Amino acid sequence: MIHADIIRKEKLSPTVSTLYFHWDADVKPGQFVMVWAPGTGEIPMSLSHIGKEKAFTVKNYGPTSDMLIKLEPGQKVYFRGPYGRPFSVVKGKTLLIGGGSGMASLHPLINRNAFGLIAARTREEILFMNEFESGKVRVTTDDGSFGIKGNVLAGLKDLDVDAFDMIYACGPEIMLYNLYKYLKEKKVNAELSLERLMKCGVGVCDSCSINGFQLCRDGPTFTMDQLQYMNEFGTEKLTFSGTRVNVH
Amino acid sequence: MIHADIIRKEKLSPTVSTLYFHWDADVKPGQFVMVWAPGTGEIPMSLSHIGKEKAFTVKNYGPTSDMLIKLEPGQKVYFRGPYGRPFSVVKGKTLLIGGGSGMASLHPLINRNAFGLIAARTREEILFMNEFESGKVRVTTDDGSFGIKGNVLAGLKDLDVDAFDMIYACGPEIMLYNLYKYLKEKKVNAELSLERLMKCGVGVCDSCSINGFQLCRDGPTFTMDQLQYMNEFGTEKLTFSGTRVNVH
Amino acid sequence: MQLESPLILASGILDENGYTMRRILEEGAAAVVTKSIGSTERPGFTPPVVAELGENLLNAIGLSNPGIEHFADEISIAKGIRKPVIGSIFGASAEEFSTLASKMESYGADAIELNLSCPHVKGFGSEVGSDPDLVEEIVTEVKAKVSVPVFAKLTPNVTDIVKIAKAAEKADALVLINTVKAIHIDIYARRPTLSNAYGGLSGPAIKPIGVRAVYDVYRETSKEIIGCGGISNFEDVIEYMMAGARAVEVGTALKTAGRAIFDNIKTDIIRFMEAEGLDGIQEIIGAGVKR
Amino acid sequence: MQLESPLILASGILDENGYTMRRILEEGAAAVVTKSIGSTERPGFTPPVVAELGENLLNAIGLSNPGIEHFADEISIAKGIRKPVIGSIFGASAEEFSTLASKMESYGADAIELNLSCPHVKGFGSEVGSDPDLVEEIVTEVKAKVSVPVFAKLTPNVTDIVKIAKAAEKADALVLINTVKAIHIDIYARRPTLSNAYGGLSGPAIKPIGVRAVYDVYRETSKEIIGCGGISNFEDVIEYMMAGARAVEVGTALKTAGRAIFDNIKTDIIRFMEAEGLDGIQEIIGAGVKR
Ligand SMILES: Cc1cc2nc3c(=O)[nH]c(=O)nc-3n(C[C@H](O)[C@H](O)[C@H](O)COP(=O)(O)OP(=O)(O)OC[C@H]3O[C@@H](n4cnc5c(N)ncnc54)[C@H](O)[C@@H]3O)c2cc1C
Ligand SMILES: Cc1cc2nc3c(=O)[nH]c(=O)nc-3n(C[C@H](O)[C@H](O)[C@H](O)COP(=O)(O)OP(=O)(O)OC[C@H]3O[C@@H](n4cnc5c(N)ncnc54)[C@H](O)[C@@H]3O)c2cc1C
Ligand SMILES: Cc1cc2nc3c(=O)[nH]c(=O)nc-3n(C[C@H](O)[C@H](O)[C@H](O)COP(=O)(O)O)c2cc1C
Ligand SMILES: Cc1cc2nc3c(=O)[nH]c(=O)nc-3n(C[C@H](O)[C@H](O)[C@H](O)COP(=O)(O)O)c2cc1C
Ligand code: FES
Ligand code: FES
Repeated sequence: MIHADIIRKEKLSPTVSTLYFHWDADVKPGQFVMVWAPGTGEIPMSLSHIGKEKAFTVKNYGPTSDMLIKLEPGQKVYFRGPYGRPFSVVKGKTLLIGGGSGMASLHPLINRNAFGLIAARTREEILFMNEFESGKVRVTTDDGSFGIKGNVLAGLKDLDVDAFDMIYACGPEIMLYNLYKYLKEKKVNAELSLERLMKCGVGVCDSCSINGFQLCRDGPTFTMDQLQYMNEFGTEKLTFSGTRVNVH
Repeated sequence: MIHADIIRKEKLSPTVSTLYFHWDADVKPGQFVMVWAPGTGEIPMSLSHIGKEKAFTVKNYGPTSDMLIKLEPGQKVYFRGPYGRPFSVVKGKTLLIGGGSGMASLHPLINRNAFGLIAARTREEILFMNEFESGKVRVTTDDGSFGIKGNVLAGLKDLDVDAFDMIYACGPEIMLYNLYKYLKEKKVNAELSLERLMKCGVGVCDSCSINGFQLCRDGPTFTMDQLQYMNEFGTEKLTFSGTRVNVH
Repeated sequence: MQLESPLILASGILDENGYTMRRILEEGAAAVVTKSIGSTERPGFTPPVVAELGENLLNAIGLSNPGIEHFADEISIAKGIRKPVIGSIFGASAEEFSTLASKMESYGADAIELNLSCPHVKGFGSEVGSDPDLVEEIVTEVKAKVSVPVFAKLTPNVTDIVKIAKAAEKADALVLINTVKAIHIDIYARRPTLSNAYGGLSGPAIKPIGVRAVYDVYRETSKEIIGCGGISNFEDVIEYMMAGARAVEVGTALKTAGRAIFDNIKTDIIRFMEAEGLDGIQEIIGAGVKR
Repeated sequence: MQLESPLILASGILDENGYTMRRILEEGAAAVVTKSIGSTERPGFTPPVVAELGENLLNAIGLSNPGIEHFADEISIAKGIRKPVIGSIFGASAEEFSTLASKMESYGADAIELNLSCPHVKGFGSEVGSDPDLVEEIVTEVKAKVSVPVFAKLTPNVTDIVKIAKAAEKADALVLINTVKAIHIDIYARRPTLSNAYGGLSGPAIKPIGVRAVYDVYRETSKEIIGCGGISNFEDVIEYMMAGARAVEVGTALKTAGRAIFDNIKTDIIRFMEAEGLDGIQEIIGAGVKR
């Protein structure tokens, strides 16, 4: 396990905070770590900041994320990684589509060529909106409390997706699956970062697999081409015990 | 264990042969390997040739060396290493003093700046005499069948040892001990390669130690300065079982 | 059971989801063993369930499994490609094992592997598998119940593995070894890394222990043996076979080498056979054992 | 017995020759354990007696030793520096052990370590040390015979080390663990590398197994424990201590790190204590154990 002192904490929303720490490692956009809250649990977290100062942006969701979000500067974070196949970085115009805490893994890709489409349930949960250049971001909320009312697809309606050299997306599987079906019809380059239960992070336990591909090793980012052969994507997955269930 | 095919065998005397093999490793003069004769035993052997083609020169002495000397081209040698602290290589005039199969470890040091003093029991056992430049080698035999009759010291008598930038020696401990006492009086740079029982070759078993220094790791080459603090040198050693006995 | 190569995927590694097993078979494994399945659903332990110790792994997944009733689908998905799928099962009694075994057989499993060896769950695995009488009873009952081959997977965490091997004599083959009981403590967090504290050590560290078990049992019994523990390249496979194994199972190495490991090792074994002038790989079985 | 640091040289590594032990003490070890000594001279096995497996080692030295009658000199040479020398002994019966122990004591050994755990010699070591009754008898008799502290060194090659630890309850401390029984086969020579075939595995590979043994025994008994097995840096020392050890023995790591390892680890431990705000290293003993 690697350990590092938390040097700063930023509260982004009532349920989301960013924890900063020093870690001298080469991390690429889209990669993640397994973060350990001793005595509670260990969960996958994307690195939202990958410069010399690293950080993850955690949403209070259940016992482990709850424990992590309570950590204060001076306390230690424990983690292992980095793991996973990063997003392919391209020159040119990019579209970043993030749902909920999925924005965390897209954060390192924000630059002046990036256009953002942020999907949130409500106004308070919008992440990183101000980090895009002005005029280069669009927001949808489920409850219409900010931006366009509706889901990600509503936000895409009048966007010319062909105009981007690469589309990156991260969020709940159902959102990604709908996005995938929408983009499949167009001729676009896109990489989707999926989210599934992860127990080991190193490609042995099978808890994160989709059609035989391990999200923790072959993913979490997949291209449109790879996704087209995955009939489990958006339909079925295994629970913590390994029971096959529908994705929603 | 490393294994290699024997590519050539040269009989140097009735009891000594050189076995050549390919081994892509960086070996320095004075280093050795532990050579395994499966089913028989494993013994330390200096590398007498350290170019791209490696070789050891083995004297038929007991069960394992006997087995090794019987190997033929096409058969395999098994060994591990290289081990040990090499001789320090110097520019300038060198004197190589070898007793018996001790010449094997000095062989890589033979060049046009080297003067050789070869001590053998009898004419047949003289090794590598012709590899020195003409006029740059001297031989002693115990029985007087070739060269000067007597031991190494007889061969040194009228040699100006101060004239050499470095003296290298290898041979039976008693020979080295007498040489050490002789050279101690002069102001010379010398490195002596010692020989002791070696079981492990990697500095754990203690079978090769002299005053707490492991021949297989801190040696087998030692400087005059190092030797002066070793009261076991030339006097006492441990047997195969670990019983303390006199060196001779 | 016919195998196209000696290389089998070990139980508990990438074999909970039928699609994953199928992919591993497509990408080169001769057979797969499923994750160990019990009578009822078990969540297993809370993560951390693995600790990476260099190339080695410490794990306490905790026998998480959906329960035998929910496993039929995974077997049939895996069997989409015509290669053997071996159903691993765990239980606390001979009766439980034999019920599980017949279910597995009815799902289409080509063989049954009895997990008598998981080191980290109370009441199962090595607790069962270190009692020779219980082992004998379980093997006997399962053999009486199913017609597919039955493998008994044994634990190295015993004083005398030969004794257990003899107790499992009625099995068609013995799988040696499961993980070695171990612990890792995080010195900064001041607690065991795994939530369960105890775990099973796997990977290169345990290979010499596994080879020893195979060697021992090969010398002392006439049972067929499947080697397992720390295999990560063709040399390891050959070493296990020379110690007496007919086939091998590979687990932890997938962490470092990925699913391609089966194809890569196969290529290397063929090269070795050519270099050593071997006609069939069977020739080397037990060739390294001093009798 | 007072130790200036928790770092002791393990038995069988650089401790056959008194001058070597003395040098190791001079260069930083807090104490040394001698090679295990028996009643009569034993040559031990023919080389190869070690196989290098990466950073790990497989050995079957075969309890080579000059016999207790010839060992007085080595102890007195080693004791040229005023640090504890612990005499390790091996035998087949309680009587043999207690005779050896009194001899060792009379030579000036500061403590006696009972080798109940060497895994590769018939009739000695782990064959003795896996029988709880015999262990109890040996420890009891030796304790009755000598007045210096008595350590019992146990083998991990048993189903339940806690049971053996309890049998050795009268010992002043338990040393956990000795090597793990293992084999390496050379696939080109097609035979075991060691002349004895079986050997004991040591080095980093066995650390998680040793930590587990210490953890187990610490939880289940109140004995003092000396940790051993695979220690090669300060983190390993701290890990063993957090599992319950008061001191540790270091062996195989000398192969890679040389004799300087004792001084180097000592420096690192001091740095760790400062960083973690520890006043004494004792504070961490057992700190990683879940109760
Ligand atoms: C690649 C990847 C990157 C991610 N990046 C981020 C990020 O940057 N920011 C973010 O906020 N989230 C991220 N997530 C999601 C995040 O990992 C989950 O929100 C998190 O796992 C929730 O854990 P929890 O304990 O807080 O909540 P819960 O959902 O209550 O717990 C989930 C965890 O508990 C364990 N668990 C579940 N069921 C059981 C059971 N029956 N018994 C025992 N244990 C059980 C599992 O280990 C599971 O991981 C990412 C996920 C993935 C896969
Ligand atoms: C650094 C070094 C370099 C050397 N280089 C060379 C060289 O280049 N050429 C050369 O010819 N020689 C060399 N030697 C010497 C060579 O190693 C010995 O001649 C060799 O060990 C003899 O082994 P043997 O089995 O043939 O004979 P023996 O003397 O009969 O056997 C010695 C070996 O047998 C084993 N043995 C001894 N007693 C017992 C016992 N009681 N029970 C079981 N086993 C026992 C030991 O392992 C010992 O190594 C070197 C020695 C050293 C230390
Ligand atoms: C993550 C993980 C889960 C495992 N689960 C099981 C299991 O469910 N049943 C079983 O019999 N063995 C299980 N094992 C043990 C392996 O099948 C194998 O015996 C062991 O890991 C040694 O082989 P390896 O070193 O190649 O991994 C598991 C091992 C690992 C690493
Ligand atoms: C070459 C060698 C010889 C050993 N000889 C003995 C011995 O004589 N008596 C003993 O109790 N342990 C012996 N051991 C075991 C060590 O003392 C130690 O318990 C074991 O190697 C684990 O520690 P390590 O991993 O630090 O080496 C020996 C180990 C090695 C490697
Ligand atoms: S999390 Fe275990 S295989 Fe991906
Ligand atoms: S040969 Fe073993 S210490 Fe040198």
